[in-house]
Amino acid sequence: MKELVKFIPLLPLAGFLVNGLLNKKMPKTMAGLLASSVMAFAFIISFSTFLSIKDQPNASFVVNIYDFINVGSLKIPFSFLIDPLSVLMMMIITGVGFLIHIYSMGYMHDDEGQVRFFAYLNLFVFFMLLLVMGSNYIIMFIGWEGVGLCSYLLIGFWYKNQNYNDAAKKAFIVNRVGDLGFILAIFLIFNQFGSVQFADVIASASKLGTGSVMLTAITLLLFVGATGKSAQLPLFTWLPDAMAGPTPVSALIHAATMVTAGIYMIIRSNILFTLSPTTCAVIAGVGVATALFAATIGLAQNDIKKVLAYSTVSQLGFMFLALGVGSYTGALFHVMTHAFFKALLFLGAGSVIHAVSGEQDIRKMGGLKGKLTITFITFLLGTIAISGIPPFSGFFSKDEILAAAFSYSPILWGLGAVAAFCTAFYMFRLLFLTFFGTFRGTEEQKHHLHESPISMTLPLMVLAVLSVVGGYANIPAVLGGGEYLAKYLAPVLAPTTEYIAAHGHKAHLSHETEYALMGASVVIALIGIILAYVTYVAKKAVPAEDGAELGFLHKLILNKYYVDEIYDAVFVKPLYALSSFGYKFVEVSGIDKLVNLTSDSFVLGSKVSSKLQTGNVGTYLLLMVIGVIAILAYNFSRI
Amino acid sequence: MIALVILALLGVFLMMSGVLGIGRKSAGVVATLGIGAALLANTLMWDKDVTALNEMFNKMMIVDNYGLAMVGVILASAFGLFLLSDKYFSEITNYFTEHYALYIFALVGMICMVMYNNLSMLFIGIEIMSVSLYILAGSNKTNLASNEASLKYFLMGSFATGILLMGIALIYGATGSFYLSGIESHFVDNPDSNNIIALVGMFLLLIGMAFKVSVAPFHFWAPDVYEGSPTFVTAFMSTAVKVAGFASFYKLMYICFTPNILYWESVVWVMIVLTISVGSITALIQTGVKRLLAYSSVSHAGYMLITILTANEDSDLLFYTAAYVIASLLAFGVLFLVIDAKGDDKVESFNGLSKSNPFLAFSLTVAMASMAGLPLTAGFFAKFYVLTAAVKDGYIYLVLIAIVNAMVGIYYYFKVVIAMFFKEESSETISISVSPFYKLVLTSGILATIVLGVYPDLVYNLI
Amino acid sequence: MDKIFYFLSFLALLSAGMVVATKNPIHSVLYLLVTFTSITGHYILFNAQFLAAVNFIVYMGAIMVLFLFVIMFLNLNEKIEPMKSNIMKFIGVIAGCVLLALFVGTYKSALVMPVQPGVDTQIGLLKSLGLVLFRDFMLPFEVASVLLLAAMIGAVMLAKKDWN
Amino acid sequence: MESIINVIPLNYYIMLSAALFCIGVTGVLIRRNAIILFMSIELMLNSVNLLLTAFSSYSGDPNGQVFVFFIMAVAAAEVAVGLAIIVVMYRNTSSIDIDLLDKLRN
Amino acid sequence: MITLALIFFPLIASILVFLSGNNNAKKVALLGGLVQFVLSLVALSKYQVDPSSLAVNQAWLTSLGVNFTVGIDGIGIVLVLLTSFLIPIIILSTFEREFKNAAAFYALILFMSSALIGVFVSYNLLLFYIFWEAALIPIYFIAGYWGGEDRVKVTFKFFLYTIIGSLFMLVGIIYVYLQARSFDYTTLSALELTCSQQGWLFWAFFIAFAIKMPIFPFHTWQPNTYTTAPAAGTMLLSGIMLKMGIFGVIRWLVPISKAAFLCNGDIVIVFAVIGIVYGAVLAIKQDDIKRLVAFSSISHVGLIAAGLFAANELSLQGSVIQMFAHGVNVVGIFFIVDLIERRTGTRSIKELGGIINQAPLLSVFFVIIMLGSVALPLTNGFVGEFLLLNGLFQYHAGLAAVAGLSIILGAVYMLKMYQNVMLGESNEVTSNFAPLTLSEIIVLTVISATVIIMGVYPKYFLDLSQADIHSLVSSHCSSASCIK
Repeated sequence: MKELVKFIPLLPLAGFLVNGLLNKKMPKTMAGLLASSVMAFAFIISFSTFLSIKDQPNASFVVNIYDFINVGSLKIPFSFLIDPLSVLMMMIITGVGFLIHIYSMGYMHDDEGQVRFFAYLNLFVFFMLLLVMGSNYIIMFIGWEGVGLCSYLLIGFWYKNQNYNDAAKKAFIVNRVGDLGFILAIFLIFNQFGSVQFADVIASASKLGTGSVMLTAITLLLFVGATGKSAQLPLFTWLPDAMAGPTPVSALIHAATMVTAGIYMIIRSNILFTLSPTTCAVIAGVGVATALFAATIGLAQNDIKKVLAYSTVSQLGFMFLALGVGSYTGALFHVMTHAFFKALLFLGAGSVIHAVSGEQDIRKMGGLKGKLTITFITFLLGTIAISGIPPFSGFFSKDEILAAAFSYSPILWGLGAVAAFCTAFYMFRLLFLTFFGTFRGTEEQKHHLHESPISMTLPLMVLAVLSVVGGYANIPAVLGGGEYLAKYLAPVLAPTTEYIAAHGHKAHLSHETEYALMGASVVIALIGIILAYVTYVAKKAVPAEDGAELGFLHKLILNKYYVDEIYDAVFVKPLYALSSFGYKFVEVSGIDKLVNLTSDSFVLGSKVSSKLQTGNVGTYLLLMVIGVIAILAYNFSRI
Repeated sequence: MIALVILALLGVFLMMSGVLGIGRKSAGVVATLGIGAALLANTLMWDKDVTALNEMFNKMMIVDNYGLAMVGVILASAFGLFLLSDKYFSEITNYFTEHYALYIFALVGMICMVMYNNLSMLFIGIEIMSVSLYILAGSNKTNLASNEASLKYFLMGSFATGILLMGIALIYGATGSFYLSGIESHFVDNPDSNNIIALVGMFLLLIGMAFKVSVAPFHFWAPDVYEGSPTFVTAFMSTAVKVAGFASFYKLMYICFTPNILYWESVVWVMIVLTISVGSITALIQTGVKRLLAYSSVSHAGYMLITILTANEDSDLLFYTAAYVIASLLAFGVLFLVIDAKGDDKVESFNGLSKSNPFLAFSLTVAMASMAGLPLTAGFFAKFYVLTAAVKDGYIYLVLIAIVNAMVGIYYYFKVVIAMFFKEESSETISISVSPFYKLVLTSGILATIVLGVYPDLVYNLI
Repeated sequence: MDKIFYFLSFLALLSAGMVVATKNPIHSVLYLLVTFTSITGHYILFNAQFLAAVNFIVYMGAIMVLFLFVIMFLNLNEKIEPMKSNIMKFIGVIAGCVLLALFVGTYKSALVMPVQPGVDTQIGLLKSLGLVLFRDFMLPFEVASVLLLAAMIGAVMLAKKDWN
Repeated sequence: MESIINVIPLNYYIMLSAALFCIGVTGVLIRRNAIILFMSIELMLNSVNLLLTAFSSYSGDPNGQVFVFFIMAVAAAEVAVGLAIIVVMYRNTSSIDIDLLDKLRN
Repeated sequence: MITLALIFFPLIASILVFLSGNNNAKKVALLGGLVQFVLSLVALSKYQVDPSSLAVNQAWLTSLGVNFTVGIDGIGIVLVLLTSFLIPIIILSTFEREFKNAAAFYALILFMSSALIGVFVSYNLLLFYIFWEAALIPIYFIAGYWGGEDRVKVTFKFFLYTIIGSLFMLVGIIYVYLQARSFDYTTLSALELTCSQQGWLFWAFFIAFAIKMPIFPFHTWQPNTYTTAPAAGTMLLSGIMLKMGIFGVIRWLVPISKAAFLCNGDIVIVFAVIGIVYGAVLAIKQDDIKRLVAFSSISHVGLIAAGLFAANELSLQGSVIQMFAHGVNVVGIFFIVDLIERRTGTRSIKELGGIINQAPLLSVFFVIIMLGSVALPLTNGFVGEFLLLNGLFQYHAGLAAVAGLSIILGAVYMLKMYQNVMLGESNEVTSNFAPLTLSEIIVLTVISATVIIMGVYPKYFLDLSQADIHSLVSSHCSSASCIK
């Protein structure tokens, strides 16, 4: 098994290389098949790895590939850590990735850049696998930046459109802001622990003591990294824009895998966070704020993918809320379920877009359920799952988070519940506007409406099944579940568990409370659904056209709280202005002027000294005599 | 000494043939060969025991390796220059033979200046040289500039002679001797000498010599005279004359006044600073290459003057003068041709020379690089040795000022290079034909500059 | 004796001053002649007979005649004599005075060399000078001939009109 | 006849010579006529001659007087050349005013 | 002997190229460059067996007691490799261009490579200085003769500016020579000086190196020169020549100024860090691609400089590998700029766009090299930048954080440039963009491959200099003293 593990990332890499190097020479259909098959193999290996290590307490192992960097005390092997956490992530990545590859074969069928697309996708999977498999922070960082690159390449996949390119650039740059935090954290870790290996860091973390400044700094910086990659406040703005990429990309990268990297990273370093309550509080706060913030924006969006994007941001906020309140399992659980249903939703949306010839505005859709039956059903299942209706997967994962949040602070629970309400509302609003009512697009679009090919619907069905049953991986004990995921992850979370066991300050909720909370959240979701139904099905309301008069609040959320505009005014414009100013006034008229002034002063001196050379012998003789006098005077003074 | 005799006879011979009006065509060849013979004779004396010869004339002149080396540089530069003389003479005058005779006499004077051991020899040597130069500077009689140069040089030169003589007189009065050794022993015997008369004499002597080598503030004649004189004379003045001046100046200061250095150190220090700065800074905005080279020569005089301050570094001076002379020869060689072709010496006249005549452009570039003191040229080590000696003696600030001026120097030397390589010729290209002698001199100049830039020991270890 | 000294010195200084001050070039030459005469007088006082003779012949005879000749040749006179502005003159005089003051000031503190008793007063005679000149100063003497030759060619070359 | 050297101190001669020298210098500075300038220079040379002779006589050393002889020879040569140059100048400019020599300048 | 061959072979080759005539010059030059590269590989293999076998010590100037001492250590070998690797690439990169006086052009390039190698192998300060200056002259002529608009003024300023710096160093060299009575590396590193002596020496040397690199605020010659010089000249300048300054610091400044090096580190690092941000910020709004890259180079070099003066093992190691990486990347970018300019006649970002439609292959290379430049992991830029920032972080966390802004800003200007030049719809300027030629593909392939190979397996390069840096740090950087 150990030997095969290194093939998990190598397979997609090989796929990338073959597709990438052959590019034009590669037959289009072959490209998809190749890319998908390497994913299939990778998944098979991941799955068998999973089988081999599950239920075994000390099954994790490290695979060394080669020494990456060895400088002085800094030793960074290129090695993979195979443990329950990474294997789970690998399965999600390769599994969901495989499905999306399959889907893409249909979705991208007519695109001329198909080969390139699959090459990028494979490359992305490669980096994502590096991210989760790396046994130290550097390898993780390699993957971390690599997925950012692929995200950049895929968002700007249709490079002729400069708006898409802008979105890609924005994604990369905002991510880099986070990356800076991450890499500074790595420096701190190295300087503190003398190693960047997870094992070493975790082993010596507790020596620093709870709440030490150093740990807080490290974790805060790590969290900054996570906010970038996982689109949290204040660095979330790139994710909605990232929808410019092809829809499978949105599904794979911007919903299921890459954006959860931040959560993975925090779970990976869980003990560090457990030891710094301040950071945890910050994370919880940011998480819930993001969840709420994005959810409210989602209420008023009209672009099918934008709604899903804000939903993703919001769901990621939930995950961070979970991390902040110490429920690492809950977070990962939600990562998993979210991967299923959000991938499903995106792919469904892709199917819809495919059907309506590229239209993304839900105001111009409607009544599609008849024509796109499979898409509709699967999309419905996904929507229910995300809204948190039992027994769909989303219910369990979200409920676990909300329960943990409640035990941490009821206020957090309250805010989370509001976000959950919004989620249910806007998701069903989306569903209703898209599939119910009558078609609002052009006649031509109507004429073209068709269900997607099997390569696209098959992944939808598989994901739909997973979205429905995914929750069974970790049914809470209170509902008679085995909390399988928690047990599976126990070795990874052992340091945290031990620490809590030793300090014992985690209050357990009573069963009654848990039941109450569950009930409350279901009720809240249902209210949201009903409200959406009333508004968009019963009243047949359609969101206002662009430019219509709107209330202040509506306008505010429709324009996403003007965050982009604010960032533009606060960061982008000043930076550009600074650049122009710096060049004109500091560089050219400042430093360079000063440099030139030095040489000019010599020229000036030259002009002055030239004046002495009058051409008049009398003057020369006088000057000579003055010289003589000066020397003799000097001599006289020395006597 | 034999060189002296050869040259004196050669001069008389040329003069007589001039009077008789014969051998006009071959005068140049005879003169060049004669200088060559003198150079050979000079070289043959190297390392020989010449006590008897020195005694013969009562040690009025001392033949030693220092003198031989310096005379060697002078004669070699004159030899090189004469090889380049073909066009020059026929154009400005009918009196070639007499001209050649005057150059030869000037060389005789220089030998006296370099090898003197008695102030009378120094004085007479200087006068022979100066008188010849006064005439040569004005040899283009119908040219006002030449005339003006000649008169200026003459007036100021004789004035300086007056000062020099006053110095000699006072020195004699104080020390009772015209012999260098006599003067030296006076100062050595009276180490804390406050013999004011001797000191005044010393300073006046210093001033007189400073004038001859164009050290500020007694340099004012140089730019005007260099510019006004026929180019060939300018070349002669900035090579052989300069070397002779410094060789004698150095000898004088080193032998006689080193015991007294505390008295004149600061004066010379100031002179050096003034010379280097005035030379290089004023050169910045010059548009004529001759004038530019004149200021450059002033500035180089400052560097050479450093050797006098640091003393006991004969090799420094030798190397510096050798490097400077070679570079000057190269520069003037090209300048002759360009002036000949273009009619003036403006920097613009050099525009596009690299295209019409790359060889000349390259020669001049090497010359300028050497004068600027860039590595791989002799000029670099020349400055390097001088500045090293100065730092060794603790003249850090002096060196810093010198360095700043070296930077300024690069600026104006490269103005010419820029014109040659990077600027387009305004009018149509005039191709300049280069005679074999020019090729010979320029090629050997380039080689010498580079060889000395890589392996300076060749000259430096001579003395 | 000392009276002669004072007289000659006074005469030399006065006429030297007049050389510089007088406007007419010919007068200047004549004043210069007077100066030289008084200096010749000093030579005689020193018993430097040879120098006195040479000075008389070379300076007053040859050189001054040459000056006079050129001045007359060029027809210079008071009317066309160029004069510097007063301010320049003033500066020149000041400079001269400062120089003199420096000399005087410096010499005042100089040690006065005592006259050795039994100094040979006959050195200035032809015989003694001849010996020194042709024995010790043989080489400069010979070389000086080169100087004269050079001056001769030069003067001829410059002054002569070109043939063409 | 009692020698002058026993009557008049050497310093007097030094002073006299210095005075003559300075008059010469002043002349150089205040005149514009090239010939007068040249005469002033001759004055300076003569002051040197006087000084050398004085030193020579006071110390009983003939070398100084020989040197004066050389100076005279040199002066003669210079005068010949100098006047020739002045004549050439006069031919070209019809003047011997040194202030007219200002063609060569920066 | 191989060391001497490395220095003198290009010199001979340069003469041969000059004599071979304008038509054959480029081929002969390329051949010379390749032979030189092979020679450097031979040197590398010898180095790995026994570094001391590369040392040569010949009597040279007896008057000053100077020996011709050369040798190659771990730091030198990296730069020798860089030089001999880049020179053939640079020569090949010009194959699509026709130069007037081509023979002179290529001869100058080879002459320069000789001087550059000389700088990197000299163990004698005077020799170092001579090579240092000798390297300047060919590039001055290359930039001045074959350069673009305003070349005369710009290159002359560059020439003067750098020479001014060198002359200060010359004073320092003379001074230190008189203290040690030797120019020899070992003698000089054992020299004991007073604090103030060390301080003066530090600044005298530092200014020369700072101008060469250049470190803010001595950089103003650089953008103009890079912009004006012909592409090959810009590549030489940015790819190799600026490394002379960095190398000079490691080889000479550290052992000579000792304690002053450590205690002046603060000031220098502050300026270097200002330069990092300054260069990056100014790059953002540049319209001329070359100028943009020039400012980015200021930023990158600022980081290397900061790392140098942080003077710990990580940062020094980082700076050494980053020298190589930066050299390769910047040559790649300038080459791309050149081939775009050659095809479209412009370097203005505003006027370009959509080149990817015509030349997708170019965009691939562009992306790879750009990623190297923005230090994406698994490219060569990352290793150096990571080590440098880490080392700087050990020195001062706050400064490292500020320096780290370049991670963000670098992405801003690079991506902006890439987007506006390559992506989008083609316009009339770019619609006739000719596909890449063979020589261009070779150059770009070699560079891109290097970018990735070094990024994926940096250990080989790091190991080259590891031992020497370790000993340098332990002997000079960890503790240094001066006589009070």
